[in-house]
Amino acid sequence: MTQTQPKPVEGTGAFDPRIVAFVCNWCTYAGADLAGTSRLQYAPNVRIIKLPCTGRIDPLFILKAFEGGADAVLVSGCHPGDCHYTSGNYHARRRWTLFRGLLELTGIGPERLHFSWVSAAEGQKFADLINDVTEKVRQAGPFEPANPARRRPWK
Amino acid sequence: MTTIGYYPGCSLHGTGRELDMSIRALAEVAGADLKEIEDWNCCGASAAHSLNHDLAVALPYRTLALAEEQGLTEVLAPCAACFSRLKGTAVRLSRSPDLAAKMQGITERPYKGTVRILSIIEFVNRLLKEGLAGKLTAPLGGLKVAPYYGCLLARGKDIVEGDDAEQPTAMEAALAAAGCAVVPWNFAVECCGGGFSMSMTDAVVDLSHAILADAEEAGAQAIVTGCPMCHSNLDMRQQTINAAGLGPHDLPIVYLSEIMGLAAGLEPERLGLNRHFVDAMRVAERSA
Amino acid sequence: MARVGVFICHCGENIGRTVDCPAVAQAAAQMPGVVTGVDYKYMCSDPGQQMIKQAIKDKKLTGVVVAACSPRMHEPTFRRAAAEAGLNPFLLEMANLREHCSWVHEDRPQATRKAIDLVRVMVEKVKRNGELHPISVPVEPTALVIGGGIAGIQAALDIANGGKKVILVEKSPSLGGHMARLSETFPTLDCSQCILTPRMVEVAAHPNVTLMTYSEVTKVDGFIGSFEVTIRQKARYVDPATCTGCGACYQKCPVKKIPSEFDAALGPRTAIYTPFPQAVPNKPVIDAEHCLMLTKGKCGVCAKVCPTGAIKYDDTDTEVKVKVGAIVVATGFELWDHSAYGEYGGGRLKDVIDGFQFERLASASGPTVGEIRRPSDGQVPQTVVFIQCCGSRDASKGVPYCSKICCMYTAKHTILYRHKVHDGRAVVFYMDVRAGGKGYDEFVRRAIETDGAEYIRGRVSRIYRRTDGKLIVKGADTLAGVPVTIEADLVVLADAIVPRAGADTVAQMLGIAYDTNRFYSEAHPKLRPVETATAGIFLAGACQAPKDIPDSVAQASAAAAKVLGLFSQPELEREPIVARVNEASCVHCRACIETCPYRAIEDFDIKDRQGNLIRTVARVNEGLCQGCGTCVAVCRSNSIDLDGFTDEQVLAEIATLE
Amino acid sequence: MTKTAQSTLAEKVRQATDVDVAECYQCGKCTAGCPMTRYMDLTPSQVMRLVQVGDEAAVRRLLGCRTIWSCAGCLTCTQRCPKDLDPAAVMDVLREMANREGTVPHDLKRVLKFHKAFLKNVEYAGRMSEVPLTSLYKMTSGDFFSDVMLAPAMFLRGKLPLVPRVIPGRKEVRRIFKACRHREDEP
Repeated sequence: MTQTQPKPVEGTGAFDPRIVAFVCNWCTYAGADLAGTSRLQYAPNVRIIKLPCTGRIDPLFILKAFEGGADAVLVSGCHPGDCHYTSGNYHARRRWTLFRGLLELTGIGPERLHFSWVSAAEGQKFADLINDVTEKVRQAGPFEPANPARRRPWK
Repeated sequence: MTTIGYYPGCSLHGTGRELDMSIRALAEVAGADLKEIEDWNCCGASAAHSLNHDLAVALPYRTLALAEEQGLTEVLAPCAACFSRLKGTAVRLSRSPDLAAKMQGITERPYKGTVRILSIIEFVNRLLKEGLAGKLTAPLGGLKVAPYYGCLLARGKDIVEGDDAEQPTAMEAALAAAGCAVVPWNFAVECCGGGFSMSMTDAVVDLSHAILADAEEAGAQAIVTGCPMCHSNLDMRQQTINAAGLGPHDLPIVYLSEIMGLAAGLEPERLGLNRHFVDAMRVAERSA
Repeated sequence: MARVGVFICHCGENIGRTVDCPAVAQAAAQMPGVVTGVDYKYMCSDPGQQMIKQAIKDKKLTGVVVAACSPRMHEPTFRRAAAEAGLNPFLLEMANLREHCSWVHEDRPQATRKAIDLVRVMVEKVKRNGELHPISVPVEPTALVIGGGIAGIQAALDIANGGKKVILVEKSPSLGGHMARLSETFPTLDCSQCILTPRMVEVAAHPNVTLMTYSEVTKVDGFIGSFEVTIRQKARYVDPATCTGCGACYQKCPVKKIPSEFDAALGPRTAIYTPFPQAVPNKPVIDAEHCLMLTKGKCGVCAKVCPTGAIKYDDTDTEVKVKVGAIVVATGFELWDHSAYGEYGGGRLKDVIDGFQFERLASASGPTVGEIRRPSDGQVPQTVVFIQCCGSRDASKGVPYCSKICCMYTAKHTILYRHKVHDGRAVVFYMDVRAGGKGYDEFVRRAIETDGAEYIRGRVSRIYRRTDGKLIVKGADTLAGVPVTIEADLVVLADAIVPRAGADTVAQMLGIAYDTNRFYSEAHPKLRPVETATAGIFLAGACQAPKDIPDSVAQASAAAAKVLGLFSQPELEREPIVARVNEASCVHCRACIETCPYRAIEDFDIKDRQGNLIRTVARVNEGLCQGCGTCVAVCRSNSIDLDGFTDEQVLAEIATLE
Repeated sequence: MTKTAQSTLAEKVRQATDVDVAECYQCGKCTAGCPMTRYMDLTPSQVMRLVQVGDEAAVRRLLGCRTIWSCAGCLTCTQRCPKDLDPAAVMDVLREMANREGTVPHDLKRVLKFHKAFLKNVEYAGRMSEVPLTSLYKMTSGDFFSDVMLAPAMFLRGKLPLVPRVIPGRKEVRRIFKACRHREDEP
């Protein structure tokens, strides 16, 4: 759909990255809410997908996001020790260390997969995070998979 | 033998002469090689940043650029004012590429930002670590001293590092090593009137009097300073203060480098102690 | 075939200002499976809800997306509405157009584009939602109250008087908290001890209250209705059962010079001690760090003089596990350490004291039995300078916020001082006087007009001690536009109110949020001020923000009311977000069983009619499962899924972003 | 969101110093700690306040005040500001403006003259030397007789070298002065 196609940012000629964020319901989603109630402005490039916990995130989701044409994926949940489910974010983290390496093989550089802890109290951190990731991805340019055939075009 | 760049600054050839003498002498005994920056220019002092903020940065910038060009990575600026201007400029340049570019335009000189500026206190502590400590053969026998930091050796965010701006202690280790007893006092970071020595003498007289009075109150036998401006206000102006009916004061004002020099057994004349307005030779007598 | 209705809320101007709501509604109407897309000014209002209910009935909707504020705000509201219209509430989802879009973006086209994406995500999800039915879990009708200050005492009493059991845990040897240390209280000047100690006795004696002093909560597991709490009781070295509190032990204890915590280090205490004479329980404990017997193995005087043989040098810490249905956190505050203010002497000047130290000097039970005498030489100070906002409203060295109570207690201090030292001078340096509260401003005016306190508007830049012992205070009078120097005999700093040391670790243990200043976060700043975002955990007192006594008591009673409400039914309904195992495909690799943080997945033997084991699979215990979904992500045979967040749903959400 | 300065003056100050006077809540700690207040007609906190106000009257009072010329640059205010503002830097900017506008109070011209004499000296020689500086200062300020007693004493102590210090690179230094002066005149 036209509304969702990547288009240059007004003013600049730079490309407008598309970032998919998988966030947990208890910390980062609430942190994003706080950024809202505090009226903190940040880049409109992120689309949040809410999950109960980062522990729920299946590596498949991330691959699908890239396959679907995301330029970057952000995974964000509770700080260590703060997990609403006591240990879900640990399981998540353990998986990432493994998964990151595998991604490299598929030609997805670390600059495209970001992890961060944002608590319910960290509205500012969330806003900064989104701006920071958006900027990094803008530097990195659009995501071109090693095997373009694997990537479906924007609808 | 470490090589350290040297920026005497204007006053060290005149009013601050004994600071220059004692620094050089001290470096020699400590086996440090001071290399004066060739063709260095005045830092602009308070005059420049009062009247023209570009000039206030451009003048130190040129000196920094020269030091870099002459391959110096560390530069000692014994004068507290020069130190504050040079380091302040270095800090601002490192923060703002725009400013750096602007200055490169004005001075037509490149500066990559590789020069680190040392204060007299940092310099002395450095020498102590690198062997001076072992050479302090003539300690000052418990001479009661009030370490005076004034403004520019205590304050200035990111300029003075690793010390508490309100209750500084950076001089204390060195003074103890030199066999001095540091007396606790209240005016260690009060202002002496600084650059107003000539233009607002009355202010300098008031402020310097208060500092001398508190040091005497605390039982100090001498005030130790690292700043030629403070020194001339407290030493040279002491008679003016007495003449104004304040005091009377009779308190030697000595440079940190002079104290260290004495403790290292150097003869007082070589350190310039005979050039003070208020007799400082009596301090020398304490060193055994 | 799905029939989804999409309802876009303008939230007055909040969303409409930056998001083109009609455009979003139109775009939504075009989305596959959507049969109606409308926008309205206030969806949460009664007409707004009616609009949704009507559409559910008329258009036979199978799913609803409300695009409005954060689901944390109004999801319950809209799901209730859906249910009333006969739609399973879990067939309604919310797209967050306010907090996540209109409030954080300025560019209208971009915000509108994002809003449409957010709606599409939820449309695709809701199409795949299944009907879910709330799970009811039993409620353990016992409350845990953490903290034995006035807030904790009040909450415990209210819950106990409501007929429910309470476990009240206090870290120190006695109840009472800070309030027990105060001399008199503003704005009525009634004696703090006189109003507090009866409450302390009442709560300790209450049949529904289990009091655990000298104890700390070390572990909290479980969830609303059934938390499992581990409490460590520190060794008292005195058997409370046999001790009669006669006090022979601490009268004879040879270690007498330990600075008393209760007297803010202005007075000494012994190694075996009760913090103060009115302590509850009034039974001493031994301070193991200082006791000669416990450190050097010689002394034993207290054991010799104890008439009941209650001294037990071999006592050890013990742990107890309890099950509670709700938790009230009342861990309170402490004073900011003003040694960060080098310009005020960096904590090295004996006669520069904090508010609590002045309270102890003014208190009849204090080290000077109520006479104002300065610590350095015991002289009665003729000039006392009070400095407000010490560390407060100071982002540079202290804390950025206003500590709220200092204006009032400083005014109280000046009055107490003037009542005790009639010819004394009380000078206050302030930036603003914040005396909002019943009778508060009158109280401050009284201090100035009747009791002659001198108020000077300006901060103090420096304090130093002259050799004659005078404290030179260099301040400013910004109203007169002049600097002011005062020669004082005593300076009282109104230090900022900060959360208890370790408040953050307690929060992590409880799984509740705290703000950048480490104060605990309420679930909603206006509408849910005593709940935390974690169900079943409530807040009372200064652990949530600086508060005076009336505010703390009010919040404590509010928290108690919430607890009693929760305990009013034997069971409570929980969101049915739980994992399910597809037993047909489960290969029993046990990966889920090992990862589940709640031990909610068990082995289950499938048997034939004769009871012969066919095979073993994993099975989820609905009651224990909290729905984190970790098991789903680790399942190697894709045999577990999470209701409400199934792989199908999430993948559909991702697909929309292409 | 982009902040809007309270006044044009405030905006100028922010551009030159990064100090946003809107952050000043007038606690007065700068005034309380300033060693020079007794030589000032406005307290440092009043200076900050007037920059906030920034209307014509405020600008007139600021550029004509004694305070900015009495600031010793000791940084006590800056060091202790609970809002991490930099009043000392604000004084610098205002001094620069006052100098440009020529609004220095008559009896304080000597402070200005000292600064100017100092810079003239440096512009000519690349370094400052006491003798030319003092003589130049005394000529321009007309304050001939102060300190005459000090001179011989200084000379005797070798603290008054009569030969002025001149550096090889003085031409370059002059060019730098010129470049900066040029910028100074920019609107």
